[in-house]
Amino acid sequence: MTTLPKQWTSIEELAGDPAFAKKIAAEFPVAASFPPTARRDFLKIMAASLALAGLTGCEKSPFVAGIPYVDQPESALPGVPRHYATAVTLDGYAQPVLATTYDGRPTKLDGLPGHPATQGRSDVFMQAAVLQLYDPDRAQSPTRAGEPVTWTDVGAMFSDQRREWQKDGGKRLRLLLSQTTSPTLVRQIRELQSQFPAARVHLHDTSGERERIAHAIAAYGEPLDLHYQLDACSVVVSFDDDFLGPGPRQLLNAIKWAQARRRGDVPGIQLHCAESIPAATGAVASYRLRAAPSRMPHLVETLAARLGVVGASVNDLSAEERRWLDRTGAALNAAKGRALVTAGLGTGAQTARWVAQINETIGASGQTLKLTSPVADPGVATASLDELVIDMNTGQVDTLVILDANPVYTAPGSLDFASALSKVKTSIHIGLYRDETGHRGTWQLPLTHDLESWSDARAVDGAATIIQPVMTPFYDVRSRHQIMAMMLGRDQAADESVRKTWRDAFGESFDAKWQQALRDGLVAGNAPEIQATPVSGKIEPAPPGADGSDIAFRLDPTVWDGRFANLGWLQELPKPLSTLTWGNVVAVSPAWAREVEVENGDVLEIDIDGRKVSGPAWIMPGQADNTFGLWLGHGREQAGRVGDGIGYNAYSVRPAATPWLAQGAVRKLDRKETLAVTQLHHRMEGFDLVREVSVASPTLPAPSPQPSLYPPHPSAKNAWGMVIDIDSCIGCNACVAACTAENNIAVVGKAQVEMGREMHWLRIARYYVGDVETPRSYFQPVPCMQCEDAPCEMGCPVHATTHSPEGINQMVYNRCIGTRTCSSYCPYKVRRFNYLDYRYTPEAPAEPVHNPDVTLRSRGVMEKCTYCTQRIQAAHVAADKDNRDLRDGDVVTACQAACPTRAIVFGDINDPDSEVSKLRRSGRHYALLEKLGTRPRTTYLAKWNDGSDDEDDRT
Amino acid sequence: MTQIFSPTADTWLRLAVVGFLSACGASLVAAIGFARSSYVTSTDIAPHQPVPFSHRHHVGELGIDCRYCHADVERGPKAGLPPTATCMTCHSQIWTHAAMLAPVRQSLTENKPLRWTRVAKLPDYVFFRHDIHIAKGVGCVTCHGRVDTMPLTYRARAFTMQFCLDCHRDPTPNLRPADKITDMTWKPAGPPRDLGARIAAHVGIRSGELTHCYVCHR
Amino acid sequence: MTASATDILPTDQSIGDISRQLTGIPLHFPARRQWWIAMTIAIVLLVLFIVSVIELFTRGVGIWGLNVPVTWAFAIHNYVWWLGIGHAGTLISALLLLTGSEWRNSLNRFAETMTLFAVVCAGIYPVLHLGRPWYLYWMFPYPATMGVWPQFRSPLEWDIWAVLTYLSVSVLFWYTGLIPDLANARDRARRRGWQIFFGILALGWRGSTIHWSRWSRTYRIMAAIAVPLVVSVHSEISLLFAASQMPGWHSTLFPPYFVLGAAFSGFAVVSVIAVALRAMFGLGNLVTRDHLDVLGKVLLATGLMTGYGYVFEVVDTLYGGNSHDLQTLLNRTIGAYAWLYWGAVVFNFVPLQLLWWRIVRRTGWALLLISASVIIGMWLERYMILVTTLYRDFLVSSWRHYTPTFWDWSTYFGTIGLFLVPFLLAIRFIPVISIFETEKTLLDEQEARDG
Amino acid sequence: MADLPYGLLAEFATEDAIIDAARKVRHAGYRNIDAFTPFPLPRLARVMRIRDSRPAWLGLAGGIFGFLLAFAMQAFVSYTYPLNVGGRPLYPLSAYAVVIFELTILFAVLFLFIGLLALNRLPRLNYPVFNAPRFHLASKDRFFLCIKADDRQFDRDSTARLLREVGAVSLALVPS
Repeated sequence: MTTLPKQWTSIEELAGDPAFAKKIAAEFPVAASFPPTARRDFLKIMAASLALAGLTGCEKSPFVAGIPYVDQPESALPGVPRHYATAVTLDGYAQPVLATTYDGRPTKLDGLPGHPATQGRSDVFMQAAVLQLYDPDRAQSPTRAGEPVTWTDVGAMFSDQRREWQKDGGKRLRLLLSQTTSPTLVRQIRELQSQFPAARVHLHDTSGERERIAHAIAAYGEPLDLHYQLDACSVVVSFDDDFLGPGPRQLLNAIKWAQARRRGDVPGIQLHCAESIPAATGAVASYRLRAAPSRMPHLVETLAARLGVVGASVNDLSAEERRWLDRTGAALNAAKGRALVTAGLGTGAQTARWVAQINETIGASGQTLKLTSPVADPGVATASLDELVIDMNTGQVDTLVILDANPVYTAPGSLDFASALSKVKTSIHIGLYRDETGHRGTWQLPLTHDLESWSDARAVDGAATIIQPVMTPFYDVRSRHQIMAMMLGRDQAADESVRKTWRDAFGESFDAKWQQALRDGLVAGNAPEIQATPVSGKIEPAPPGADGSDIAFRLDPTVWDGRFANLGWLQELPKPLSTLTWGNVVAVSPAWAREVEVENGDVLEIDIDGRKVSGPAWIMPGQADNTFGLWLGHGREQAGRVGDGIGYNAYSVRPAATPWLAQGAVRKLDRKETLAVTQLHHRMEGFDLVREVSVASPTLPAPSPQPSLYPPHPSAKNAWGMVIDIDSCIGCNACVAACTAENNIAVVGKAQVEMGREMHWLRIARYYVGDVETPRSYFQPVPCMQCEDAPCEMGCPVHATTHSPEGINQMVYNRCIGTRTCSSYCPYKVRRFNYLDYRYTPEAPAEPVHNPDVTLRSRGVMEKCTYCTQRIQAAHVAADKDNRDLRDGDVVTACQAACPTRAIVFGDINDPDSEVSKLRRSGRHYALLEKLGTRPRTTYLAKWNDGSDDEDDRT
Repeated sequence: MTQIFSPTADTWLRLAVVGFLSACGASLVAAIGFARSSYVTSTDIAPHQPVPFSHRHHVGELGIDCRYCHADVERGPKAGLPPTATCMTCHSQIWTHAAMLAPVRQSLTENKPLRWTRVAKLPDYVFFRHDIHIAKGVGCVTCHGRVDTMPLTYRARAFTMQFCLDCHRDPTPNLRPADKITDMTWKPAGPPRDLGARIAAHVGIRSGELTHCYVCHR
Repeated sequence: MTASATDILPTDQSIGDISRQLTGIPLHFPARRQWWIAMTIAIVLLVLFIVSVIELFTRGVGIWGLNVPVTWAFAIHNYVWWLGIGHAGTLISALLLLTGSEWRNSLNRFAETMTLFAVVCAGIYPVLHLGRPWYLYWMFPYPATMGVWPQFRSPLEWDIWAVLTYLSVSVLFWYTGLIPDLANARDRARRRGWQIFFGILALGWRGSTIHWSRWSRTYRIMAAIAVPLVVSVHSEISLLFAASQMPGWHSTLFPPYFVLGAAFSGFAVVSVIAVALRAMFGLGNLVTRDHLDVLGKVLLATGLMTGYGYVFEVVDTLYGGNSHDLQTLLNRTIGAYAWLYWGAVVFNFVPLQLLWWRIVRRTGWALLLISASVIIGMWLERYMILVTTLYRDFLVSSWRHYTPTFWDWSTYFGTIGLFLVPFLLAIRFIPVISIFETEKTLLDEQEARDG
Repeated sequence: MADLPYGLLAEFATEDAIIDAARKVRHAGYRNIDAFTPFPLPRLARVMRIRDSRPAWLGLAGGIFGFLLAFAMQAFVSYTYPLNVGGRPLYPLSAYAVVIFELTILFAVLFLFIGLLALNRLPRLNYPVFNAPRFHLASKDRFFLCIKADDRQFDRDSTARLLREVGAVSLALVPS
């Protein structure tokens, strides 16, 4: 994968071109006549016809149809993957990707190598985007009041509307946008407003970008984006800011964090984290303080006072808080110019101002903190959702166009958007799904998926990417720009408006630059840096927390704000700390659980000024007392067959005024829910599964030699091995998601996960040590250890699992008879068994997304991590064809490619210069369960214990 | 007491025992044989094709190279069936009105692919790649047989795992110079093993590593 | 006249009576009512079994409560349990034949018959257990077009051979011993159908002296071979666990531990059957209180030896001091499945202690209840050995519980039907007690008495 | 000599009676004699000089055959498709031992059983002695001694007389 040419492929050679479409259509002439709902079956057939590998056993007939092209395009080479540079979006930000397609089917996305914002790495949302492309529950044709209509009807509707709007300059027209960074869309919105000056544009985003800007304005007096330069830091202080957690910025932050962490022989960066609800950032912190959200403003102000910020006064502190602040203040003073302080959304504007002041004092600006004008800029003045709802309720809105948003579901419960919507004469919902809003709107206009769209977007660092389609749409859908063009009274080809935007931008020699941009997946140049100073003047003391408990809202780490609720891959992805799948919980502190006698799964009722919601409890070790965590994104009603009715809907109790932190009451109901968690036991029980080194003793004791009674088997030229750096792992799950996409991992559904039958080949074991109040957390990715003396292999009675000369523990599905001996002999329990036929469950991913180089496993066979053997074989073939040896980096496993912190390194351990060999010589290197003498090929680098080992941090 | 059984009863009993035992043995042998029969391996059967295409005519008599039609064979895993356009390069000039070729012309005009019936097909869980076999000097004829003598195409070899293994264990007898890959009639001058060994050394075949499972199964 | 202390059989009966009495059971079946009641229950269970198997094969082993890490549970644990039960039959008839303990002659026939069908029940489990049972034949070496063969390092592969060998040997040993009695039944039969039935089965046995001498020789050699076989078979089964590295399994103690447990559970079942048949067919004159007494003693002895295994396992673990083994020991004794461990201890060893009293040993129903408790206890023990190791193994992150589903239970109870139906048929159609051997015993005793 | 009968069948009531009779009959020079009893009588066999140790040898042969078969089978598998299984040796004798042991025993017993039938010429459903009216008691509680007609000294009258003298309870001429 990494040996790809720097230049991928440009539009002229798109495999998703008409020739391919013709071939498909020709293979299934009926396809054209299918009603949209029958398209899924059509897709199945299509996928099957493309010789998708499956463990079908014996053929029905020995002779099957072989269907050539009528006129084969030069580009199309059956069975050979092709790669395209494009982007998918999250919260409107571009996630630049390299799309892998087989015979015109996108099957896998990876971060775009060489792009500053991804550097070839990915997160879970990027990995799952390709599955959304094939989601059978996507809106498949425009509808009016639920009845299918044609785009001609839509055109007619818009021209009628335009006549209305022209009367009063669009006074009664409202456009509700979600967060966007698309220059083309911005241009179109501008044009719309120039046509209808009286029309108003409202912005509704679920991920808190508006609050970010608001905080920036409060702190610096102007709208800004704050870009953390973690790679330039040696000390970072976070006040409930989960910057390593999921979201558009996770990737960039994690990459830079890892760079800083690996600087030098000892950890190059230390993190001090005051955290209410445990998350990735707190888990990797060297010094973690457990603090309720409402305490944050006081802590920040005190820290400011310690650092001599004028006007800052010292608040009264607990012993625990004081100890942490002492150490943190000292660390900041010692690292001026190499330090950074950040604050989360829930901590309020005052905190933001203090933080700005502190960063000014410690010389962060320009060094560790880069300021730019907002990357996500709608281009016109926008009003908030609250104002829109007021206008709707007072009947001032005739036409409401909702572009790519689902306010009926995501609007704070206090607004009751649904009833407001019913007062609007004509509401037009433009979105990927006919979701809660689409069902209530008058019109629903289906959007193309990013992978079928012509569009553009900016990454979080401001760099723009031109989004090119890697596949022709197979539903009757249009891109947002086409629909905007219709609103503007034009009917345009998919790429026309995008080309126009960039024709203006590129000026002369457009074609060359355009081609270049498509090939690179990147438009040169990004957002310019801005010098801004914090606004001076008195900072109001934080308002005393109202009575009641702190109730913090978080976006779900796997289904985000709910937009991914219908993707089985993400629903079944274990959440980073709880390993929960298929639903959300109410996180409670261990102390409270003891006091109220709550166990995991007991249903709690949350009451926020009168609005109630109930969900199962989860006791979160290390959670601040009197604090409760609610996760948004579940409890969908119109998500689709996979996402409907899973978990509870936290939006319904979310207050519009303070969307991230509220005060409320929690009580225990006498109901219990079973939670589908993939790891039931989190305490390490004194085993040395995760080992630690400290600055004092940076190397582990040398492993005791393992005498083997067996004569060594000769190794091939290459001997594959993997080293996983536990210190770098932030538990983001990107590796698991990537493995799922690459290896056709089955989605088994909630019931099966509850029974303990999830199929992930790679699990991120999560442990904690210490007391449950202030534990120390660890993430340990566990793939197959590929033991050289594998206990599993000698257990198999039919030679279904054997050892390759390259040291891979091979599992041959089509030979397996399912005795499960291998699994019961496996000390690491990394093997997964198909207890039932998981290929065609309701949750199962649509077939076309499957990787044709990997067999689909049928019922009754064992499976396990193969080190992505299909990639190894592909690399071998490529090398053998040129009659050369493999080079380090020729083979990159899916998990390795995805990992944002480069914690996973794979390669040839026979080659002393390979990266993996170097790591195996490290002082932190150890093998899991070494004493068993299984001689694993997958090994680990111990975690750095820099700080929290001294007892007084655990009080 | 009188006899319960007549003297013949013993004969019958012995016959029954012998018959039963031999029946068991026979059925075992039969089963093993059946698994190798052309019925199971579907060899020597020329399935119906939309156009009665004759490899004997095109390869044997006209001497068209395999790669002219199966163009992807050196570049990708699949050899590929010729797109209609390829057929028409000639048949737009000759046999332009042959009734036999009507489906081909129809395919072009209606832009609908021909639905050939695949003759050489492996199970889904076998990941065979043409390109690497070609690159390492395995000739077409080795697996596909003398297609230049086939009026209608059939599977010449039983594609059993044993068949693959034999060659993967010791490829040398089946290797040939790169320029003879598509040659249906080529025979090595000397003993095939000597030449094969030289070729194997030259193209760098990783002998000994070709029989482990992941080479073909994933 | 009273039987002297050494006599196991009351000597106030003629060998002719014995022939008539025992061949009478198949020929003019007594106790039809009890038999039909038992048979009805057995058939119901068998139907349950068939239904479960159909469901299993159509939907897959997922209908059971299995998961990862607990990939083995009921199927394997009942397999071990059944096989263990089977062993008693062979031990009684073979081992005691060699040691010349004459009391065995009244028990060996139905004990061996029990063995056969117990082994069948055991043998069916590895098949049901497979994820893809239709490929079972891949475990046998046959010239496949794949060119792939079975893997003889696998304990599971060993088991296949062990169980098949054990089954074949048991059948042959059982039948060899049966032939003369079949001849006897043939000669007692009056109805043509019976005559032909027994006639063919008896293969025309006529009790010729030269035949007898060859027969005795063969029978003794078979017995001599069968004894080590029994020991080896259950040692193999134990290797299924001991060959792994799992905590609580990886132990050199396992083979003897398993063999003793097997004998223990087996003798319990033999006692149950002995008491039942004795009552059912009024065999008090052949299966005497002395027999029950001996059975009780054997049960007590094997029980104590098994108990020693329990104790030593704990000692061994504490002495070894491997943290994972200790963890497993804790899980067994105070973990989520402690009820299994203590259940096994209680059912196996507490009622057993009553057998120290002669009166208890000689009371049918008491022996029956104690044996029943032992059978349950040993079932719990097999369950415990399997699950307590798997549900919490080396990596904390993979710990997970196991709960049997309805289908787990239905399959298990079904196999009891699978055992009972053929067994009831057997006692219906063949002599349940070795006629000629009891006759011989009786004759010797009578001679001893008459001097 | 079609009309030649099978022999004379004499019935005895007790074990001792038949043993004593057999001794006398042999003493009288009869060699071709057979006895039918409900259970094995080693003493009788000794008197009749009947001894056959072939079963033991058959068992041994079977054992050796099974041993070699099992070893060959397993070694062949490793030889024909050598695969690295868990880093274990290619020819793990310790692992072979199990199957070798099983097959050794299996074939020993098979040979023994088949040998038993073969040596005894069984199954033989129809046999002359079954014609004897009281022969069904031979499996119950009576003991029968038979002097075959093809014995050199056989003579209907004298032989019958002899048998009466040695205490036959009943006497029957068994037609062939």
